[in-house]
Amino acid sequence: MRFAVVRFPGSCDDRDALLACSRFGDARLVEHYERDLGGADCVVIPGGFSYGDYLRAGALAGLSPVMAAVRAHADRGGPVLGICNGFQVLCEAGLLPGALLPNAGLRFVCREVEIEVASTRSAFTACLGQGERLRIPVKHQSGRYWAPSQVLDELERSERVVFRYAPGHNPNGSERDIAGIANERGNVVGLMPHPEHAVDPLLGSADGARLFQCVARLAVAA
Amino acid sequence: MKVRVLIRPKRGLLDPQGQAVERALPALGFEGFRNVRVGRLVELETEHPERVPELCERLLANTLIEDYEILEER
Amino acid sequence: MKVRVLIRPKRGLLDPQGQAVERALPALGFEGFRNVRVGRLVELETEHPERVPELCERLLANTLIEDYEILEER
Amino acid sequence: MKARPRNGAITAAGSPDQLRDRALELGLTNAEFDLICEKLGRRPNELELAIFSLLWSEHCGYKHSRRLLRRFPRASSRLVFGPGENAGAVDVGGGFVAAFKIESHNHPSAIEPFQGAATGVGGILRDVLALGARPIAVLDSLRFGEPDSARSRYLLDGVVRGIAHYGNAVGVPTVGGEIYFDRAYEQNCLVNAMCVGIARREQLVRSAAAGPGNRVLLLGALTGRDGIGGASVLASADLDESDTDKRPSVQIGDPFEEKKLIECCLELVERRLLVALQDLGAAGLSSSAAEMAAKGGVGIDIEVRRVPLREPEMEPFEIMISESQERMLCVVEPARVDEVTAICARHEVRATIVGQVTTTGQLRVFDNGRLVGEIPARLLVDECPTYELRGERPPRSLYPPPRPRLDAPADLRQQLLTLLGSPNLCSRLPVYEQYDWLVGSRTVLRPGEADAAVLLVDPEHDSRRAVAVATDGNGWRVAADPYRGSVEAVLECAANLACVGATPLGLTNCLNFGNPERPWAAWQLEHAVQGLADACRALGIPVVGGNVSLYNESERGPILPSPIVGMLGLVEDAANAPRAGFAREGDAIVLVGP
Ligand SMILES: Nc1ncnc2c1ncn2[C@@H]1O[C@H](COP(=O)(O)OP(=O)(O)O)[C@@H](O)[C@H]1O
Repeated sequence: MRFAVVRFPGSCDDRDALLACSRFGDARLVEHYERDLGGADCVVIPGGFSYGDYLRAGALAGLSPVMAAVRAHADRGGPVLGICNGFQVLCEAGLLPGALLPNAGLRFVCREVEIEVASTRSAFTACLGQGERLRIPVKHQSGRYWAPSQVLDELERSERVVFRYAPGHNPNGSERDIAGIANERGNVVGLMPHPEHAVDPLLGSADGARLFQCVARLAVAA
Repeated sequence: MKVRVLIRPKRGLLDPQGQAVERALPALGFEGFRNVRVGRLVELETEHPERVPELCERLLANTLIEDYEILEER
Repeated sequence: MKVRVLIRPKRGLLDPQGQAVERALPALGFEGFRNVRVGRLVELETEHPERVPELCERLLANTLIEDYEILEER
Repeated sequence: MKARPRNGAITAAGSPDQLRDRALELGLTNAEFDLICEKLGRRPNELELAIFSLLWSEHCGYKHSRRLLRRFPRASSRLVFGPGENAGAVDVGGGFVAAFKIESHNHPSAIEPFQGAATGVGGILRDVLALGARPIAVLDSLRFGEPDSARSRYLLDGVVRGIAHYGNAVGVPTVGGEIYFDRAYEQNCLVNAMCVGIARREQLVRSAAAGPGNRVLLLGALTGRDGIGGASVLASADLDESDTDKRPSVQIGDPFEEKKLIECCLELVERRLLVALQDLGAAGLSSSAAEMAAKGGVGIDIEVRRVPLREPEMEPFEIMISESQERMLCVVEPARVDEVTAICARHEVRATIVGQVTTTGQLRVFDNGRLVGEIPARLLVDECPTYELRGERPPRSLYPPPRPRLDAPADLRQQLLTLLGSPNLCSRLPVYEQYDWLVGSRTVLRPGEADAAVLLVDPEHDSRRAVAVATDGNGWRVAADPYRGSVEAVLECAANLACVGATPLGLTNCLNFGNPERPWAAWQLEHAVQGLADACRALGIPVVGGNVSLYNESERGPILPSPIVGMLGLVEDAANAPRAGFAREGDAIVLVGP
């Protein structure tokens, strides 16, 4: 499995994502100005503050050249994982529906939360159990998922809500406790919690490893 | 030419910042202020005012969640 | 009455947002935009428009680092 | 950039008396002004005077503390850099070095808490970066008035949001610190930030300029009129209600620019393209260039018209002393300049040749090729006059007694709950939840989990070598007995490290005190320094550096004398670092100690 981790100016968790991915395959960084993903099988858009999160989280990064390549990869059905700022970038770039608004509490929140696998119909959850709980940290200022209610209904109906915060764990006021969603094909997934920060029990939890294992296993099967 | 773009959260969308301001007001002695909304202001200078709507649509505002209004000045 | 308050970084002070946006625009295909400043917009309704300047001074703007301008509407 | 003949170009403005008045306004004394004239062999011009006033200020020149600081021990086989470099550094084994330093941003934070604290974090990150080390952790030590005052809550809220805003966005985890509340800090809060960095030993860079003909490059943000006169005004004036006069000096932090600067500098260091590297702090280009020149025993010429400006038409003196944030200065061999600027361009970091290294030993300033200032670098940096403190023990306590927290003996359960709920003991979770404490994939023990944070040295190679860090300081104990209170701060910090299984390797400190020209403050300072020094000797650890913040007073009196210490230790195997807290029902509880 070859992972590409996309780095924008201001990305912060790029090295963390690279480190996590390299546990499950080859991983390399792709810069925001590159137009080619170097034959990667899976793209990870990491967390951080791309372009300082100025204007709106993910807005400037969403327009950068590399995103055209990411879009093409997604259109071919290639797996894409947007984590935190990466999720914001995917929404801003129109690869996922909805938007991430400032947390209801108006503050940055960094804590470990529990999330539930709400759908196994995605490239990153196909090998997980429906309803399975994972312990994974969140850390963000704008993580409140929002979409018009028809869109939310449609997401739920088509099993595209991939992760939900477990009851009592919603850190930001997200609609319907949504922590992560997928596109129609299930190959593009965005989530606010940080699976790349949960791949080593020494650093807290290894539950996040499941997502990377899953996408790597699918690649072998394919 | 100078252009100002006013961007605000769409009606109906929760605006916690506006709410926080509204809630803080009475304690500071400001009664009778309603419907406080907090948004963004972008000012810029350009020779291409005709491109500003596109700039708003593509970057300055996220039209799913925000409305914008363009004010031109001399 | 509806009131709009435009709040922007004082001239002379660094405006990190405005600068970052201005520097990013050409690469995103927007040439010819200068002096981009990013500030805040506050909209509210009130029967006491005469108190809005005081409100700006005390709460809405940080007058150490921001200027404000009040636009009234009907 | 050719030097014209000196005579004629540099002329002092106005009459000798006017110039002297100017010097006094800028905070220099009569004797200092005379010394400047004597050493220069002429009267300085206004630009030179501005530079002197800043480099010979308390903030940059350590006039009242320099002699005292010599008492700190330095001897250690682990010491790599002691005081004198931008940050201290110790060898942590495995080919790695940990760089660390603590610094105050008290006065800027008391005026504008959000930006003051944010730029405080930005500044300390650049001190560690200047060694070529990757910043891996921030700790914050904070002091405010009682939380029942609206001003204290406003300061606390702004400071914490400011630290979060900056630290989170640059991708450096904030992993520890402390907060205390006391009335003595009501007007003058303390905001001390510590940064820890990690570098491969062979990758460290120094700040000493070398190689005449080498280019001097300015990296990072545009230069504006930030903090013109700020170092002297903001860092050493007593604060009072009329803070408004100091308004124009507020500086805005840009963590995005800093993040780019960090990644860019680290790549330049890794590729060994830099002869020397230095951050721009107080007094901006003047102090950075003068320090680089003085340390290297060389001269530096600066052409102010090459400095990229945020505001047009800045005066040469403004450009030289501007404190605009997010800038670094480096020395590069001419043949390497293109490579350096190409890397900077890739990181979207501005890089401009603003001068070059010379053999003159002088800091020379040119305005479009015209020589407008010339001062021996050593004179600015090493020959600032220092003063002996005249300490005197105060006859009685200077501080109103602390507010009682417990009523007369009530039932124990109630007392315990009162204590646990008191502002100085209650949980800090609402604060540290606003900080990203895990970015970097190094944080083994996080805030709230133990008495010290534990961070992996080299997560990329799966080694479990780690460093432990903590900060401590207790103003009341130091007020009661400056010597013992300071000893206790060091011992408590060492105990914090011991609780996570770490061996202490070195200490950094920030001396937050009142006006040293008052005998009682001088007395506090002297005894506190002696206490820190003796405690470090007893533990066998060096003091690797620090910072001094004096004149922390308001109309309502001085702050509690507050030396803050930050200690770094080594944990050979992070997997063995114990956390605090009772783990299992039925485990025995043992009290260890005398
Ligand atoms: N309290 C202290 N203890 C030990 N060293 C100190 C202390 N205060 C300052 N120093 C040292 O004095 C030198 C100058 O400090 P400073 O002017 O703050 O450096 P910089 O300009 O890099 O911020 C530094 O090497 C610093 O470590």
